[in-house]
Amino acid sequence: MSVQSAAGAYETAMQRDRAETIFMKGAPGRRAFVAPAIDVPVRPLDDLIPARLRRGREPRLPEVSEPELVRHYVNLSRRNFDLDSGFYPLGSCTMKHNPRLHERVAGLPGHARLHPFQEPARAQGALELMWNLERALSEIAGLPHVSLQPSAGSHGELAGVLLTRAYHDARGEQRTKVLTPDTAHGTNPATVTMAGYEVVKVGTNADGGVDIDDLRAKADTDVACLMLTNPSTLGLFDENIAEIAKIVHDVGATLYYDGANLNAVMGKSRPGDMGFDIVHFNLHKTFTQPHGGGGPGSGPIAVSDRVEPFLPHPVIVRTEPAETNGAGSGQAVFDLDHDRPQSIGRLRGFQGNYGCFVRSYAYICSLGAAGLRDVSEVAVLNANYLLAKLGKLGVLDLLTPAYGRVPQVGDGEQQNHSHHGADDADARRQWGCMHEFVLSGAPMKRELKIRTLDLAKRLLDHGVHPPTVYFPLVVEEALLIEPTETETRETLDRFAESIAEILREAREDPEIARGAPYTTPVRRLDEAAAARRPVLRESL
Amino acid sequence: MSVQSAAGAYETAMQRDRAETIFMKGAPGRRAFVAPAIDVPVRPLDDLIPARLRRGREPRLPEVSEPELVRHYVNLSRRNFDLDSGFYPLGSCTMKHNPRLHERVAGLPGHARLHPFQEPARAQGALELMWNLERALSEIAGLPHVSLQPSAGSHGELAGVLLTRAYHDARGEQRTKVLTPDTAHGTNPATVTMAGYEVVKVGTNADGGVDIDDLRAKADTDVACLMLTNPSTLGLFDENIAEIAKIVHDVGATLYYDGANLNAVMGKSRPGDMGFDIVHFNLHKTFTQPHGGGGPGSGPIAVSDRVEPFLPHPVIVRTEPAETNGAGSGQAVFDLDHDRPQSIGRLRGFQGNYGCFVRSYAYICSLGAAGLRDVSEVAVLNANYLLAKLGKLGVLDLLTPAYGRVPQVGDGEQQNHSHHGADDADARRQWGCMHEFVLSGAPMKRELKIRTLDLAKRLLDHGVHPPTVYFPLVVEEALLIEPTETETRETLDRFAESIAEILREAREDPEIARGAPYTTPVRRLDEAAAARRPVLRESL
Amino acid sequence: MSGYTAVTEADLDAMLATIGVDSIDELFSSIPAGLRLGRELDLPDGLSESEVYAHLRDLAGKNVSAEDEVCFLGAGMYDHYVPAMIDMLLGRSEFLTPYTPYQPEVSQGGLQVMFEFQTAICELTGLDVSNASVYEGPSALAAAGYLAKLTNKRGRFVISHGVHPHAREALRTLSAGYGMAVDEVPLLDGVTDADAWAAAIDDTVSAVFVGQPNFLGAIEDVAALSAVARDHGALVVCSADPLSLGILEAPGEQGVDVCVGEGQSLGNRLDFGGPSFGFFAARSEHVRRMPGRIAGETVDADGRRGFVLTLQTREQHIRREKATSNICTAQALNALAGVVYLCWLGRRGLVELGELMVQRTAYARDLLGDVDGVEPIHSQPVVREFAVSLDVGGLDGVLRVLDRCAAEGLNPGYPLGRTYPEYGSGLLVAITEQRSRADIDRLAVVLGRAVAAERSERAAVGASA
Amino acid sequence: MSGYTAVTEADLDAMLATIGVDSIDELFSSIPAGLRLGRELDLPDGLSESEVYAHLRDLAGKNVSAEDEVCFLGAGMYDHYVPAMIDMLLGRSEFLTPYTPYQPEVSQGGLQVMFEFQTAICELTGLDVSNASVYEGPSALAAAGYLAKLTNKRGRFVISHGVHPHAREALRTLSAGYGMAVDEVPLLDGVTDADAWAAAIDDTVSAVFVGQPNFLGAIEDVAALSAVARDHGALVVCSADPLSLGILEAPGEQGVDVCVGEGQSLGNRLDFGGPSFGFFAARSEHVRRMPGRIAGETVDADGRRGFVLTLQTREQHIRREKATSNICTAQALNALAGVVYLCWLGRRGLVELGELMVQRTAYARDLLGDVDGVEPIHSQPVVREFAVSLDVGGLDGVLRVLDRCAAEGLNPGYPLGRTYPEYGSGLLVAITEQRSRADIDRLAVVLGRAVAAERSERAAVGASA
Ligand SMILES: Cc1ncc(COP(=O)(O)O)c(C=O)c1O
Ligand SMILES: Cc1ncc(COP(=O)(O)O)c(C=O)c1O
Repeated sequence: MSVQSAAGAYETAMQRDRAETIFMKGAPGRRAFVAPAIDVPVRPLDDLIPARLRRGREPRLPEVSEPELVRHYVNLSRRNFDLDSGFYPLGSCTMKHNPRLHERVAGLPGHARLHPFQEPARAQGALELMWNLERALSEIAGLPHVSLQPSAGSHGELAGVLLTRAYHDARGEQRTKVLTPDTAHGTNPATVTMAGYEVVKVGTNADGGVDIDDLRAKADTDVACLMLTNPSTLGLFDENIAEIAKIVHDVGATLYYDGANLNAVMGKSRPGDMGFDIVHFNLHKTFTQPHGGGGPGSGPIAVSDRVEPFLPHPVIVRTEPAETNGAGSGQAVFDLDHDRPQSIGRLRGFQGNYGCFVRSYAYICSLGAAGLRDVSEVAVLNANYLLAKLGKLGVLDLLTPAYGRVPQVGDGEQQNHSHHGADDADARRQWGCMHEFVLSGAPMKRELKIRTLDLAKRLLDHGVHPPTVYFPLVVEEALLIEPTETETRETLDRFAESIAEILREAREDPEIARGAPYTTPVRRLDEAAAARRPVLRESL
Repeated sequence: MSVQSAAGAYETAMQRDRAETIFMKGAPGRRAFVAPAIDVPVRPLDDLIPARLRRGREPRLPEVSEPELVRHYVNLSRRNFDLDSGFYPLGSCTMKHNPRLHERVAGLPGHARLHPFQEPARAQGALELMWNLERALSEIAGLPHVSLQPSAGSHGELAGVLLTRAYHDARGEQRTKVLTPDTAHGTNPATVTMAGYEVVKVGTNADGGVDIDDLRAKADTDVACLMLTNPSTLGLFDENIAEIAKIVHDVGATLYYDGANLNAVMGKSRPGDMGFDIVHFNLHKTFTQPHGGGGPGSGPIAVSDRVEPFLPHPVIVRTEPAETNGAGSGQAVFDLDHDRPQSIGRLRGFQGNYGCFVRSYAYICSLGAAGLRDVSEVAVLNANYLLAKLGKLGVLDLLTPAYGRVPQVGDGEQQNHSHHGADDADARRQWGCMHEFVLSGAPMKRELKIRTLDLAKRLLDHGVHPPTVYFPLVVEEALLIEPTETETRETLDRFAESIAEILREAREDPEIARGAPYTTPVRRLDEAAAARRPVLRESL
Repeated sequence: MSGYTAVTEADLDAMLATIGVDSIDELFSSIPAGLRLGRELDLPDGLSESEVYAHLRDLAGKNVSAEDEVCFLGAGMYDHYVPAMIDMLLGRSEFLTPYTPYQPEVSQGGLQVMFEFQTAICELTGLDVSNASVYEGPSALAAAGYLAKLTNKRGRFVISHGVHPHAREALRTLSAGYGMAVDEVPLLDGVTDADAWAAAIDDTVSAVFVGQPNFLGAIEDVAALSAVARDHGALVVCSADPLSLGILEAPGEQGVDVCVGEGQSLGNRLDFGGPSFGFFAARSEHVRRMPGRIAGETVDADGRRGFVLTLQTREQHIRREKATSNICTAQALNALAGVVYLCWLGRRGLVELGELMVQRTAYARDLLGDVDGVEPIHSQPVVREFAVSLDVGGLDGVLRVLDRCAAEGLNPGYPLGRTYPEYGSGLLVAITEQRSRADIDRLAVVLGRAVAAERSERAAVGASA
Repeated sequence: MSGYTAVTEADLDAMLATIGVDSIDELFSSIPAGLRLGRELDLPDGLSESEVYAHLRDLAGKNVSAEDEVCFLGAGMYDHYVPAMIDMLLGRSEFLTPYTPYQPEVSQGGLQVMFEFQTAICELTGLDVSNASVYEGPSALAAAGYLAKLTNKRGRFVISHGVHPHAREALRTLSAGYGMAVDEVPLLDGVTDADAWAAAIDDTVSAVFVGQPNFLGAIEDVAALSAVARDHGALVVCSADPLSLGILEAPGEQGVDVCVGEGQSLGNRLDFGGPSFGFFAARSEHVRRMPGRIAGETVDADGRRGFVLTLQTREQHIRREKATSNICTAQALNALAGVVYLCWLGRRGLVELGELMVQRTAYARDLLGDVDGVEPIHSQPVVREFAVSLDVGGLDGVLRVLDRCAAEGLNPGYPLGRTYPEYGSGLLVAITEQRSRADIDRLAVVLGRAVAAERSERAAVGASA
């Protein structure tokens, strides 16, 4: 019997449990919360708050006991796939292991119950931690100044573009355009618009890099900024970055580094050294803040001297022991500086997502300089190994690497290759990438009649999370695969074999993939229907 | 297609993942642990520990990275059924909700990182907590003195019988026998033997209580003790308890209360008032210490004055503010008293399972006097409701209640019944119980050709944990069902319907139950094979 | 090698051979030599887990948290008790470690949580639709401004001076890009000056913004304020304290178009300011301009109920430069804490907690009113927070009072002078269920003592001068 | 009603009606009137979660834990770092809340953990079989005694005075029931006196017991001690520190029949003494007399590998009065922490950690040796703990020294005089990976200062006398 008919005939336990929201459970009068006794003289509510300002109809929140509540959410949690259960090679998201140490230290009451308005004198530990984190990020980025305030990558982007605007304004220049490559992540152009600029797309060349001629053509004095990620969303390092920086700087624009792909180059190459003026970090990617099902994140920015005056406030300042006037026994003193006349202001409340800072700082402390370099080296090693493994399994004919062909012997660069250790011709690598790579499912779609989406859904039945699909847009039927450094070789092998197995299966019966998934808590969901008649809340 | 054949044809995702122990994973050189640097001058090991005392071959522990380790155990955890996921009416085990507050407070460093040999002066919080818990348990048991030392119920039993021995020894009496009813839990007779006594069984009468005549016949001056639980393991309160106590005390023996069923009578009736001399508590049952897959537990004991001198040491003593000679600003001072000449000594190291004390003390603080009474009232209500519900579904003809028939109108006791509110004859209850009840699967086995074991296994496919089966031994094909007070009426209804559904299904096709379970991570396991050729460790 | 990576010597050799290179460096050959960092990063060496723990514990020890002192600080984030169950759920790998539910079939847990969250927020605010969370409170208010701008293309915002100062500033910062004018309306006896409000609003106004309760703890007459704005076709945005909404009329019933707010007080820790979450609810006509993720109901291939991310044509990954917002990663885990907290309180608990705060706050307000040198700043009704003025000559005096109280293990509140120069001697005092009557009584004593000490010292200085 | 029960008024009425009674009281009618507690229990009223948290936090605050001071206490339980991952795993409902795996098909997680635990303990001890845990260390040793008694029916135990005092006492207490004589063999220069040992052992001895390292931290020549006992057909029981077994020869290689021990140092918290776990491993010939749960491998109906509780004919629920032990609920969760900890350390980590302890302990021992008024108690090799004597005139002096050190935030160790009168001035000092060289240097300074102060004070008193 085919998997499909079996699936139809047989529901797994989870599939049998139909989705019931917490609003459908419980009974009037049930409660988990027991209120502390009112220990003060009780006064009539009307005397305290006039009835007309008070609530008419109370919110219809659920009424459940604590055991009901716990069971509901524990069982709900099992309907998620997660990183602690299996491989999660979601490209551009850096789904690396989340050490539990970070949850422990972030949960220490001295961090977790610290009020954001606590006087700096009584929050010295927090400010010292933020200072240390800023210094570490500055060193990693190769840029002198850091603001931890942005809440996530795209928030950092917005900060970056607003900084660019402030920078040009200060110089009395009115610029109107921001350049983004057609490979850019959606947040880049979206950010540009929110910052009041016009988006101008720059093309991609045959090597997957920025099309220099196109860039030259479009780079004029109306251009405020070029937003780039390097390695790009194709997982390739743009070898022309120096030239690109020159072109951009020559027209007086800033160069913005989207740091989502920083996991490829830590300790290997620094955006600041490449010529970038502004960098955002995704602490929830490179620095392993758990992704939480879609946040929280944190998107600190690092900037060059010329951009520094405009940084969001407050800024953390450190007074050296010497200078401290008796404030603390030979200890440096930290403070928050709000007096920043040229600052773009605040992007949000308070000092940013401190809880994320604690985690990422702990991560940096654990790894140290060598450990961080190791991270990028192994991240790149794992990606290249997986790519090569897929090649060895003959998968790359149906899933062709986008760009990334490695120049072969003869075309300079690789002479050393001739001194190759295990020197068998076919061991010579054909394809290369940084920490992630893009495959195109176009041939698969043509020959096997299954789409990248079908492949992704069938992977779910193999117990792995699919890669990012249909991004970047420049690649047809794209699969963006990022294994990260924390996966074992065995896991990469299993994944490669799953892909090969699915393609083999599809050659025999494409319906299986088209009907996938079968073993998940629910089977393939109708997203079109959801958008057609939106049901966005439980009806009570 | 029948469930079974579908099951054969179609494996769930979990079933597809075959059991692989951690010893089969990883690779030489992998590690999760990073050792702190050796920060002292390193000396040759031979100078410190002669080679002949040192290890020849290092233990072959696994070599895995932290992500591998986390995934292994997170995935393993999903192969358990647990109380936070579903109904767990395991009779005699009191599987009540485990509040997470208890894990939080037990984890506070002031409790969790307190060394057991910390000087009492610097462990006042711990000793105060233990003192408060002792006082609360004393009040609940109705006996003046408490020792928290025993590690679990059976450890408490052993303490109790050894106390009995010490008591008789002190009075120069050599007694040789201990009485236990045939309904007793296995730990009772096992304990008696370990304490060097001979076990003498006492029969059960028609009402499920102790056979008084048999007791009289066997109660002589060779008898050191009678061990009893009340309500009994049949879930019935022995109405003759006063008379039983008299018989036992008249021959100079002690009366021991197995507290595993205390959840039925908290704030309603007290063992001390019933005439018991020694009581053990199962903090992991009545006082909701999580069961942990088989521990940890805690088995404090409460005793009468005449047994007190023999209690295990140390004993917690409290010095009132008045008496304290400047020790603490008007505060009572707590200490550990080891100077107990008549003590039976120690049962274990240190002061007992303090971590469990913290949890159970928090539970008592949360509920208070009224809350604890509520616990027993609802526990008994839920059990009786479930029993009645099963009756309404016509299940009790195939699964007959053991004992527990309620005297009907006319036989005194229940006159008030005639004033019954919704007074329809068939609403008159036939069966009664305390916090749990026993059903016999004998008729089901006869008529449907499925055993209690098959019913239990089929329940697994319904997503609930089966009740305790084949205990107590006096009931053929026994099912011991304890819903606890923390379950909702809806859950009890669903469970009753599952039972009815399984019986209906079995009438059509008993093979389904006999082949069950189908949806569990593994299907029915061959326990006989395991015992025949024991494989007790992974072979490396 | 850290314990987080797994490449052994043997692995490395095998992997390099499979790839067909001799060394890891070769894999980085596309980085021009000149741009390679020829050295190790200038950072300390790595540490073992126990050492890192010790270091971060020591840093934590240099902070005075609400665990260490009796804390009456509020001003936007509140020291409410976070039920232990929430830590357990947030700690579950299944909630903690996945990312945005791009693959709904294996993300039903997270998606249903979003759907439940949206339902709870709609109930709380009395509005039709909610998204699944935005970053936090102040940026949520700014996001509402962007929605208004997309809606009516007008060029001016009017905001009450009672709105949280961080939110007012975030609105200015984030609307600067698209060139908005932002006018503020002052307060009168603690609430938005109705006349100035009316005067400030005309048909050029894109949206108006009000805080409920406002920064001084005072309850605004939102219905009245909305009416004025609606007459001029401006959108009404209310930034509300979610825990006050068990007591206060639902914004949706008061003519509000968009209700946003800071979600921290709903089961989230203080965390020195984040991460928490912002909520964003609106009337249904605005749904296609809302920012952020939205979960919707649908069915699977076999007809089972399920949930997916929907209305994605609003979002950056589909619409790119035409998106209604650039937000991508939001605050899913914090929103989970929020919805679990609301379910934990439950329908009655939300009201009971509100009433407890109202009663204790009234008690505290009266008690402090009787303290020498402490004067009320306004007479408006409040829910959980109130403003007083200390007769200590301005912000510096207030800060010294805070130091004196800190020495006694108590934090009396937020020094208003930091953000409201006009209330230079102001102190904002917040009450939660964790501040018992005994704590409040102690507040009166300790604050009274500190104010007295400060005054006599200033008197002394004055005399000697 | 607490938040843990769910019976609403409506539920109650419906349930009583279904049952066919008018009131809950009726359900208790089988309790004779005279035995019903006619009043509420004399206990305080219930509290809300935040209030209970505050109360237990205040109690915790009255303790000085290893988080608060630099702690060199050992003597059976050690302040090792517990990796955060273990808290996460133990906190997972799937491990925390089920009971003993009576239904193996839905308990494969717990059963496989037991199987892995047994494997790890066998590797550690060098013995053939292990059970899945017993209560803790001292009672584990007593349980080994019971196994010996069942094995050879002899009537006498011989135990080294170097075995943990709690274990020696538990053996006496728990063997009193079955009437065992227990003889102790004294120490000579810190280890079991070989001649006295030989003299004490004859053919009436059921089992002998030795600690490795012993209570004074000294490494015993277990092989030599076993040989004597085996010659007389006595079982050899060794109580070992599991974390020392990365360095010390495996008991299984030294003629030991049963190796037991306290498992706390393997990933378990101090918890003021419990819960932790005891391990129990033996030669295969003893397997059918072992106490406690044992997991075994088998297959399911489709041939899949699986695990079950096995050899249950040993156990109380099957064999009742003929059981080899009465143990039922053991320490499954703590044993889980133990096996995860061992896997976290891994094959190399176990050895590295052992070497770190050996080196730091040697350093500390030398350093303290140079402190005035501090003398070594023995010269034996040690792994992680050593005994010194303080020239302060006995236990009271030592206790005052502890008080002085405590005032400086340091706990120098265990006052041996509490359990070894012959070492009235003794101090037992333990080192873990959490005690850095800096901590050890501080120990030398602080202890030195405290001893000096105590001596001068005694001198003064002496003089004035
Ligand atoms: C390339 C790239 N840029 C920017 C972002 C936006 O980051 P965030 O989701 O933290 O806002 C992402 C992450 O989704 C990304 O992959
Ligand atoms: C009736 C009865 N007595 C005694 C015990 C033994 O308690 P423990 O498992 O805590 O040793 C149990 C629990 O299994 C029990 O149900």
